[in-house]
Amino acid sequence: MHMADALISPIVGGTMLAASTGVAAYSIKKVQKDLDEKKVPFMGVMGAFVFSAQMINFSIPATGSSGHLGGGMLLAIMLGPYAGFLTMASILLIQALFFGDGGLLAYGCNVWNLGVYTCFLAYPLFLWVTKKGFNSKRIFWGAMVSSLIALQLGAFSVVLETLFSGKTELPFGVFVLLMQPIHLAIGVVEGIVTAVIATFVWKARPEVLEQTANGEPIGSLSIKRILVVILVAAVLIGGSLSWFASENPDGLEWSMEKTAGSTELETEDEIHQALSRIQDKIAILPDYGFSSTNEGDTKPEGVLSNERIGTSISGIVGGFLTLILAIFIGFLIRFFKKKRRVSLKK
Amino acid sequence: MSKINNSLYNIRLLDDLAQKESVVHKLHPLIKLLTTLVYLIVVVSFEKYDISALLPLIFYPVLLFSISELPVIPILKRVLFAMPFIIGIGIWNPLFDTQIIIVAGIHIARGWLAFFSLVLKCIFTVTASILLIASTGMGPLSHALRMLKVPKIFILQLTLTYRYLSVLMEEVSKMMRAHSLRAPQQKGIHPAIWGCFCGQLILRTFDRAKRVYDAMSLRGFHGEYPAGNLVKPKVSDFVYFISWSVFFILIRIYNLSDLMGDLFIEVIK
Amino acid sequence: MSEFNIKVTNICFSYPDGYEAIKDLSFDIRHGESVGIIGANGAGKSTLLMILMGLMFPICGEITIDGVLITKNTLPKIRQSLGMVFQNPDDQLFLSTVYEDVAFGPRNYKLDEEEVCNRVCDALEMVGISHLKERASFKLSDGEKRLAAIASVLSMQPEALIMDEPTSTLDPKARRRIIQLLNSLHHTKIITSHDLDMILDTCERVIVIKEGRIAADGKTKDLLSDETLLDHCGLEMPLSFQKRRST
Amino acid sequence: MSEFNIKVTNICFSYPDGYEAIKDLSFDIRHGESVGIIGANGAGKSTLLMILMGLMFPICGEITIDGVLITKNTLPKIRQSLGMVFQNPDDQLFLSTVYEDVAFGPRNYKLDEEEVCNRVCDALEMVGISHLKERASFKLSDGEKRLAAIASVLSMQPEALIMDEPTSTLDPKARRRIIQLLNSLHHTKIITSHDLDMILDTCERVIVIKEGRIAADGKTKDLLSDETLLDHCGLEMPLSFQKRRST
Ligand SMILES: Nc1ncnc2c1ncn2[C@@H]1O[C@H](COP(=O)(O)OP(=O)(O)OP(=O)(O)O)[C@@H](O)[C@H]1O
Ligand SMILES: Nc1ncnc2c1ncn2[C@@H]1O[C@H](COP(=O)(O)OP(=O)(O)OP(=O)(O)O)[C@@H](O)[C@H]1O
Ligand SMILES: [Mg+2]
Ligand SMILES: [Mg+2]
Repeated sequence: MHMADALISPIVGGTMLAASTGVAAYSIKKVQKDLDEKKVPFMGVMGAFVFSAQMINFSIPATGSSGHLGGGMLLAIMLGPYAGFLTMASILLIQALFFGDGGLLAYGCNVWNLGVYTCFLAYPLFLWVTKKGFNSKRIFWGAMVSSLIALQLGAFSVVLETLFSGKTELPFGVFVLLMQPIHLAIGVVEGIVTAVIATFVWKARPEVLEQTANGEPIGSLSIKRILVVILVAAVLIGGSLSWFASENPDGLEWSMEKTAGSTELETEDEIHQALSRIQDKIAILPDYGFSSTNEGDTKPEGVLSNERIGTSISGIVGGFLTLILAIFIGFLIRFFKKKRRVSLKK
Repeated sequence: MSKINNSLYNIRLLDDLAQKESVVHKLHPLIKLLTTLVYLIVVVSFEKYDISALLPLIFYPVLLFSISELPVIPILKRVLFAMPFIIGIGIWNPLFDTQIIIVAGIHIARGWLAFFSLVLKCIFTVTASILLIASTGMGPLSHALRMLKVPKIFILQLTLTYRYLSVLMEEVSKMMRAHSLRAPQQKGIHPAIWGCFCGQLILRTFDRAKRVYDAMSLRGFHGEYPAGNLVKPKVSDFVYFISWSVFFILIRIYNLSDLMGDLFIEVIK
Repeated sequence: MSEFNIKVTNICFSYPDGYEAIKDLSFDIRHGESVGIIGANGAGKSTLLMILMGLMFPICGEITIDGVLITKNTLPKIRQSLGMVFQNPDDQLFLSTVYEDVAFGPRNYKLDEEEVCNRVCDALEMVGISHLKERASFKLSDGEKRLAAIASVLSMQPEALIMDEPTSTLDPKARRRIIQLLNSLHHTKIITSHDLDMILDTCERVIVIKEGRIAADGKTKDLLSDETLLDHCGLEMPLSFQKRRST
Repeated sequence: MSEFNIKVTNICFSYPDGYEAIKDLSFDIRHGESVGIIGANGAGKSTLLMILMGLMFPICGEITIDGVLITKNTLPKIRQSLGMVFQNPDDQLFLSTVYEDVAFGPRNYKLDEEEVCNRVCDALEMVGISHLKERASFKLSDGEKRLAAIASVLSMQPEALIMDEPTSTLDPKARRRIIQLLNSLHHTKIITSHDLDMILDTCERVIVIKEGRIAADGKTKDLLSDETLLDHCGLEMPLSFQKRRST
């Protein structure tokens, strides 16, 4: 469920990057303050572990499908919230760079969706469930509940970020219905897997879990502080995003009008109705559209300007020319480089 | 199994490519990072239905490919691996955005434009990111991050994660190989021993973390690592950055495809 | 035990990054033969063993085992008769105790628990680590790990043993024990090692690999006393052949 | 270089699970001496080296280096003068390139970049892998990794070198190269190995360990030709001392 660069707008990406950077800066401060330096290599190697554990698929009985570890919760449990968050951040950076999972612009979104919820909202839940001491049952339920919640929040964020970026036409309701149930299932798998590994570690090396749970100053006070931080961030983000969400379509229309030369100002709904009416018409009268092919510039009245959306004849012709030119230049450069190398060798 | 080998191969490949010595490889890593960021922002800032205006941005990856002499096919393959999620979300556009428009005389739902534009953006952004790492490498990139004042502790941890990524993945792939040899008839790892399998791996991970820490502390590590001098970008680096940025912004403002198309039609007439 | 011949014809192999590790290798191994494969670091020995086990497929050429061509479909059956010991025992032991690890193979063949127990005890006995049965595999010393890895393969009762450096990190006694064990088994054996003295003690025949090609193939004694050949391939005569130099 | 003596007095050590790995060991190592530590698998050699480096603390007894007792407080200073090569080079090379790895130690001692560069180049030169400077450490072959690990220790210019099986997994040629390197260095050296021929070539003195206790301590040539002693400790004479047995 990594957000991709292509799905977000620069403003959403930038805002989320700023928010995540804030959390990261705070975590680094915390980690540096009360950290024995032993943790740095531990974080690094644990990050590598989560990365490789994600590759170990196991068969889910009776379903014919397979599952694997996601890792955010496990990192929090093993390393504590701050170190866990930073480790998640570096994993995501490597994934963005090497695998095209997510991307550099969407990096902030991904760190937020996969790091903040697990380490700062769900992990305290895990601590709460296991506060009377660890046993297999408490570890299981703690891991299960926190994984479910973290994944639901993460998935919901993906929905919001995508919608605010205005890159998809998927209605909010449908999108949510698509994402949340899938991530409920994924959350269950994640919970089980996290619980299995955490229990194993607790049995083999109890000190790892216990030190983390005791050593991290996520007391009641810190939880409050974290919640305040998250709340403030949420308000800020929500505010800027909703501003953007309300601004953006207008901006789009405005630019459409400008290029299309139409002065009529309509609300979104009106346009939509008008468009669907026209659409019906077009469906009945297929000839209607051919008028635009006669002349590059004439456009059917009432239909959105083809020019603007890049489908005018010159747009299409130009697009192809661009492609051909670009590739031609590419080959030309390679050709000359090769030639030069050959002559150099001689 | 094949997935992990694939990932290992991918990391190895990009790492190998970063060792090449082209003009692009020699540029300052920070400059390349910033150029990539400007490119990404410009690509993503195009509106939903823009295709023709977006197309000229293809010059960036194409020129990078040819100047840096990076192999096209393997990198594009990586790009394809990143597509499914985008396609999964983008494919809903034609279903919900059914406004019909006419493109070259063909009636199609406007959503298709949005879909293709999204796919195009995805190809551009992912290609640009992979080209960045393939022409820079992880070491120099951490150098760039340090210049951006990213704290050293994060960079050290990033470096370690990256370093042990291939070590652990190799270990996993060998364990899975051993498993498949002694359970030849079975596909995947049985859930009953999966936990043990991962647990074993994590315990080894702990041990390794301890040994790595030991090795570091034997060489004087105390939580703070002075990572050497930073190299400043040269004038030519700035020229590279500025010329690309200007190009991107021009393309953002003027629809180059339209202009070229107009010109072409004029000439034909 | 049936006749068990391995026939390798003109195989070559490149790693995904294009590195050509194996270039046009051919040889035959008859049932019951024990063959040493030697060569410098990076010569391609481990790669060759993995191809024999069907862990990777050659790009050209073919391998038949007992007349059956190795393909995706025939693999599960073929692997049942081959047992491989990896270069690094850590890769081979993935369960919590030594017993579990050694029992893993037989259990996968759906043997009943009594039979499994017999096989495990026999295998541990053979390599001489019965006392480690209940120990956690990751707390063993390096040498003990290697012995456990060998036991985990023996318990599957394969018809051929393929071993990648079985004696590195073993102390001299344990090394000697493994040599004796190998000599007492009448399986087909394919062994790689940098310990040429061990090869000399266990294999009648040696294949010398240099940069992915066969540099020599013949009687162990002949090849291992041919100083120019060995030197040419980045090797040295077995230490027991060398005269003590003054220190 | 100052006088540099290591004095170990009656140390013992147990692992957290209660396993007693070292029992009452005492020995002295004088400046410039090169000492081999040998013993069967699980004898406690690696454990001893770790205690010498202050990675684990003995439960009783004490270690002084150059007259300074090893404690938490004196460790940073003491470590500056000791360099250890681990059994597994992967644990020792943790940065992206060979150069970075070799520079890690000097940089931690806050040397200026020019001095760091000099030291790195010298160290790489010494082990003969200058050409690998910019290579990624995890893509080296095993042998090259080991050489890089040795360089990463040499660049710190320690007064003593501590090495855990420096020649395992090397091909005979590479092994010979390491032996020559070790002989050309005049540091205090403590080396463990199962390759007794290597010990014979590099160390004047040998300490034999059996089940956590010293079984013998003396001249290499004397001890390594004492068949009953070696046999008693789970070892064997160096191969070059042994007559070829009939196969
Ligand atoms: N995954 C890989 N990708 C690319 N090249 C590889 C890979 N694995 C090994 N190689 C290369 O293939 C060659 C042969 O490797 P192989 O492991 O077979 O050597 P070897 O003879 O077993 O060496 P050693 O004695 O060190 O075990 C080496 O040069 C190595 O660098
Ligand atoms: N972490 C540990 N917990 C408990 N016991 C251990 C641990 N590590 C090692 N041991 C035990 O301590 C003993 C000594 O181990 P050590 O690694 O020092 O042996 P070694 O002499 O180096 O052997 P090798 O030649 O195989 O390297 C062994 O019997 C081993 O089982
Ligand atoms: Mg090998
Ligand atoms: Mg040891």
